[in-house]
Amino acid sequence: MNSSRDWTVPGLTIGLIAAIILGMLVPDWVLSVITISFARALAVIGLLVLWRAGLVSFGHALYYGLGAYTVALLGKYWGVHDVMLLIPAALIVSTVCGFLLGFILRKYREIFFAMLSLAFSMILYGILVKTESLGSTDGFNVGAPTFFGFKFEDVQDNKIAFFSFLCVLGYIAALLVHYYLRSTLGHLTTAIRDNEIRVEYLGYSVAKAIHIKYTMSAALAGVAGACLALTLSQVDPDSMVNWTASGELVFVTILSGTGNVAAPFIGSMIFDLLRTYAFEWAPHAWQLIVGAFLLLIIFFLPGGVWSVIARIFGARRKL
Amino acid sequence: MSDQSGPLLETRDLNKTFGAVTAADNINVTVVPGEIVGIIGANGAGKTTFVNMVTGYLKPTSGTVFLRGQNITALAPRQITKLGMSRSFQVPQVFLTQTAFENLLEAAGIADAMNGISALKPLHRKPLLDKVDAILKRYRIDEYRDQETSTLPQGIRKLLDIAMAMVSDPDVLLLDEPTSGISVEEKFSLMDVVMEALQEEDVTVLFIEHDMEIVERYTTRVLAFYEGRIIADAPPEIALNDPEVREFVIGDHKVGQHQAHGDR
Amino acid sequence: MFHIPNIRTLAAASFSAAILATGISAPAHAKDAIKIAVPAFLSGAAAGPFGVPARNGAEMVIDAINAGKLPEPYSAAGFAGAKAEAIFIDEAGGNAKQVPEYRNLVQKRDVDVIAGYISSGTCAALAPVIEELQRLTIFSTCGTPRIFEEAPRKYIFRSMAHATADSVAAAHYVRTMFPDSHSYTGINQNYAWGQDSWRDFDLTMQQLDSEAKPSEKTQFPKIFAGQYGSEISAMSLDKAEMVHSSFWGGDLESFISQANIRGLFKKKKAILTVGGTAAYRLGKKLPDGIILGARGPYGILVRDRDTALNTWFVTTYKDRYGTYPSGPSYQYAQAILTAKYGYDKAMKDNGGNFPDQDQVIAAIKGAKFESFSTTVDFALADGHQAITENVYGITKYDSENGEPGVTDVKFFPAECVMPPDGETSVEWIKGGMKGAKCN
Amino acid sequence: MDFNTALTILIDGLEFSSYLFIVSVGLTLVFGVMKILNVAHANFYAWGAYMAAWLIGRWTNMGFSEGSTFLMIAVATIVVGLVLGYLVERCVLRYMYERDEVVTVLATFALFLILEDAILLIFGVDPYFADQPMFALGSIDIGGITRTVYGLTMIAVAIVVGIGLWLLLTKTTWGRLLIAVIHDREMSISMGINVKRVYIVTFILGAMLGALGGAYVAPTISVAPGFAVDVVVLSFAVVAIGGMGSIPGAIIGALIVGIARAIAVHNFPQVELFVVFAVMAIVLVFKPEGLFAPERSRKI
Repeated sequence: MNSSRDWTVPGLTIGLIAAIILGMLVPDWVLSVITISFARALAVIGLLVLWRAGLVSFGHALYYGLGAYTVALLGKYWGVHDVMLLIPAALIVSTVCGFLLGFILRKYREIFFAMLSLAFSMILYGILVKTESLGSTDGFNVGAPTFFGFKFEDVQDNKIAFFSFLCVLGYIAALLVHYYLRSTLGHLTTAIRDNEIRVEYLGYSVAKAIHIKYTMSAALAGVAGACLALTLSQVDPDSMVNWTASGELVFVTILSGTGNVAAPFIGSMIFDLLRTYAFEWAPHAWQLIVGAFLLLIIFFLPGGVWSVIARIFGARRKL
Repeated sequence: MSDQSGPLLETRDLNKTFGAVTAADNINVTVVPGEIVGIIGANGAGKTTFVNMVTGYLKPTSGTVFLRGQNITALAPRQITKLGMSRSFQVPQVFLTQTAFENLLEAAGIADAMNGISALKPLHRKPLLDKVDAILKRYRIDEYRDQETSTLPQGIRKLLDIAMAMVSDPDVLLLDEPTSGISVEEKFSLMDVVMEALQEEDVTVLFIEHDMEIVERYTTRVLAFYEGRIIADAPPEIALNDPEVREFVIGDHKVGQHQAHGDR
Repeated sequence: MFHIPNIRTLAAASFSAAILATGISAPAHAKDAIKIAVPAFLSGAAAGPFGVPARNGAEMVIDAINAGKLPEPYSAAGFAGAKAEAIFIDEAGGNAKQVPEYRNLVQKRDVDVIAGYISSGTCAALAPVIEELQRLTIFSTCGTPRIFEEAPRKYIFRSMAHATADSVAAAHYVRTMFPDSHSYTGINQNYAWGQDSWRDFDLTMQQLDSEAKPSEKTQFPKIFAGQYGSEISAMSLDKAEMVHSSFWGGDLESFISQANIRGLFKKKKAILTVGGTAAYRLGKKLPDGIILGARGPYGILVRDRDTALNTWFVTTYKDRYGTYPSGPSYQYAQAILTAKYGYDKAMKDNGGNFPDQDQVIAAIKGAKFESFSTTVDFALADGHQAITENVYGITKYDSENGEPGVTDVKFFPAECVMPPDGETSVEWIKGGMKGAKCN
Repeated sequence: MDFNTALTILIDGLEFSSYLFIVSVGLTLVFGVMKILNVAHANFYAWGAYMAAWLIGRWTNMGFSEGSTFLMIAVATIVVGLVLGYLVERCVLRYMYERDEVVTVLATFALFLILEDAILLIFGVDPYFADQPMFALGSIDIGGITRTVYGLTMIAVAIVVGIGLWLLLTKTTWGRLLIAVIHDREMSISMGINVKRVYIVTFILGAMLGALGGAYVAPTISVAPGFAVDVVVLSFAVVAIGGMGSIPGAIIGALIVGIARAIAVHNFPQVELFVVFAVMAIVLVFKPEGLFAPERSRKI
């Protein structure tokens, strides 16, 4: 890593420009799929950070849901529709919640970490389902966003604008996480997974390092949930807070691979394409196809799709 | 090293029991700067428990640990590291999926962060890289620089483990059996490398050792443990000839100080 | 707000991309084929009781329309002469998946009409998307009143009454048949459908009966819980005379079977608002004396209605699929028939030319026509929300024919059980159901 | 609260606890021995139920008596456990032993998706209904309400399973091997225990216990697609509360959850939905590894 040049930053920049241009050209349904993919990718970046430290959360739908419901409730009860208010609000809510729960979760590892995260997310799920003023299982609709007070008259333009906004958001998030992962603190991921005792004796609090990572991932998942709510124009507990939603995030993480912050964007798109086509080809058995695909990835591509990309680029560099 | 005059490390009436087993029984030790202390004792005599308590991994049942006069009994290992006491491990605690270089770089990054430099600075920066390369040379493991540590021979891992403990420039270093699991031929060369490197860095050393020749050769003082107690605390030539030590620690009445020299 | 010329046009000009060709073309010219997408649960728990009968009903009617085999007045082949290709898709997987799937149907697979949807949550989530994509969509089954309460819709129709009617009619039925029973408890699934059903029933009972005595402990088990041992115990200990439940599918069948053997139905009168879906499958295991609804005049409650359309529907269905049609079969068939009616009428209004979408929409708006089992009247929400009569009956096994049956069937006119335009269901019930015409 | 209500809550709680114990003990056994949190446990449950319902239907149609349908529950348990358990272990899990615990969980999640749809393809979407065993045993009045005898036998089955496992683990050689593996896998390998074989047998046993849960529940419910999805989350909660890998833990976890839920249903039906997860979160906050977690220490 230290010997070869790191192409992440120029790669992300090119990706950003390409994505925004493509967003204007592709058919609407593709745009819609990619927007959902990129929104999810934000949450997956957070899971990537945790994954590197050996932690897998089966409950990040909690923050997904918090972000989504923050947006939905602000729109419904206070009439706030501007992304400049909604996204920071979702960010704050999920960050604060992640920070608080972090005090408990930072003591847990491995499967226990996964299970306790699951329990917390299921409590939120239970509350949402139970509470009619929060829409119960039906959830409710979310209006189209405005941008810094502006709104595009053409619905499609508004979608393109939102997608571009999301791309910029994803770019910033990916860069920040990239720089974080390069820092001393960020490198305390693999180290923690390998040997916590040594990290403690080197003089850094593992609990604190995990707490920071957890809060970060919560923040990212919150923003992702907010963007998802704005993309789908609706929120509901089953597709955003239930354990299956958490499972989907973990699925996309392993599909993407944790080698680079760009991986979640690619992995998330592949996931949505797979699901769209599985659904079209085999409406009775699309889950089977998705499951088989996941199994194949686990068996034959443990580094996710990023390992393929890394290999291609690695090969090219040698030429 | 703020307080040069007083003792560097001191334990007062340190006790530790695990259920019915007493692992430490009123341990009182005072170490002054510059000493090299060998800790000897049979398996289960309480040596590692002592190191674990002093470095904060285990909390004593009763008693106090002072570092430069400061009570550190209740502190966590990382806080004790920050105060200038570090340790190595019997089983090297390294980051197995990373290279020797990365191991040390992370150690250096953390040490830097401890000194108030932001932990958010990039890890791969010139001063740290240079420092790590210097350490690799000092411990003579630079040829293994880019090898993943899971593939390294035990002796190299031991050196790396000690080097990592030294990255933070501690005043006191505790080594838990630095030569265990190493072949007899390699033991002395390993200790030579370690001791030479440690001397350069002006650090007070306590180390657990089973090989009496090593103890005799490298220490200025010996602590002999038996059933959680210290039965001898003296310079090596005295301690190793103490009848109690010879009976309970060395375990062989015939072992003389000249017996094993042939196998060097 | 400021206006920028269409970004996509600009982008296309700047990049002159040929990829654009994948764009959308609105169906305007004469066609000999249209595509109808029929979303229904094909997997998951709702597939057996709802999805599959629904799909069957739609499939059968589409085939019959293509072949021109429907009875009068719908015997003309095709939809405005065009044959329909049916695309069946799975409604399972949650709203977050159904929203993009809907988009795919319209933008990728370019269907002309979408007719179906069972889940209220999905319908509510889709409503704004449908309006945005501007494609004719006929909701067949989903019950939430929210669809038209939230905003006026241009492209959405619902060809059956919404869920309020089921609960209001249930309360009317109970009051008519058992005027001496005042206390009731309930067991409903803990999600929007169960919560709404209980709320509407409870509110209506309190309006209709000054002595109404709802239980303090009504049960809301998790959906798909399957095990109702504790709930049945708790209700057995409750003093209430009646039990209301909007359970459906597997949960309903499990509940009936567990409660029956434990004698709950001997102690209390059960009101099963969606019981109709379970009737044929349970057969003899469905105990007598249960108050049964079918979310409108469908399924077992109208099996013996003697009209040409109904006779055709019941016999053709039984021949083809081996069972009697249940509620969802009727409801999906009714949605398809709505499309057929709209296309045919629009063609007539258009001087015999194939109509465009706006013309079809105009034709359906406010329409009133005979469906298989009842009269459908798009009377509410500016002609987009249909109203129909509602009906309840009491189960009685017909041992002569070996079939489940119903007695004491009572129909309630649409105007009796549906709120008028402009009032939300809850307001209307709480306000004493003003304007209701119940004979 | 009068005596009848208390008695009813107790019996309801015990019935539900027994059910929970049967469905989760296999999960905890597999976790204890193999360190695999098996999401596909839900599939064994579902397949057991489908198989039992189908067999009971066929059996009754062949003219056998209602009482003899119990045999079919046993057959379904054994067939599903053996065939499905063996296939899953041999085809997938054995390649996962060297992998990360969490990746293994994901692999079982993938299996879960596959096996869930496979049920649909094989058994169709229509619910199965096989209440003959429940009717064969009839009902009985306790504490002023009617109960099914079948429901009460659930308690007996749980006790038999519990005692059976206890005997198996403490009184047989194989059981001691198993405990050795639970305790220290590396040590067991070095002592020459054939850990691979222990794994296969354990996994099949776990699968059978899952299938037994489904097969025994099948007569009381309508066996429909998707009915097993939530069982897995529920049994996770039980296992996490009791301590993952601990069989006494599964008993205590099941009792806590079962009785807590029964109390909620009778007194505060509105909180029933999250009482289970609230209990789980509280227990985990105070006892991170569950109430009876087998000790795991690390040597430095």
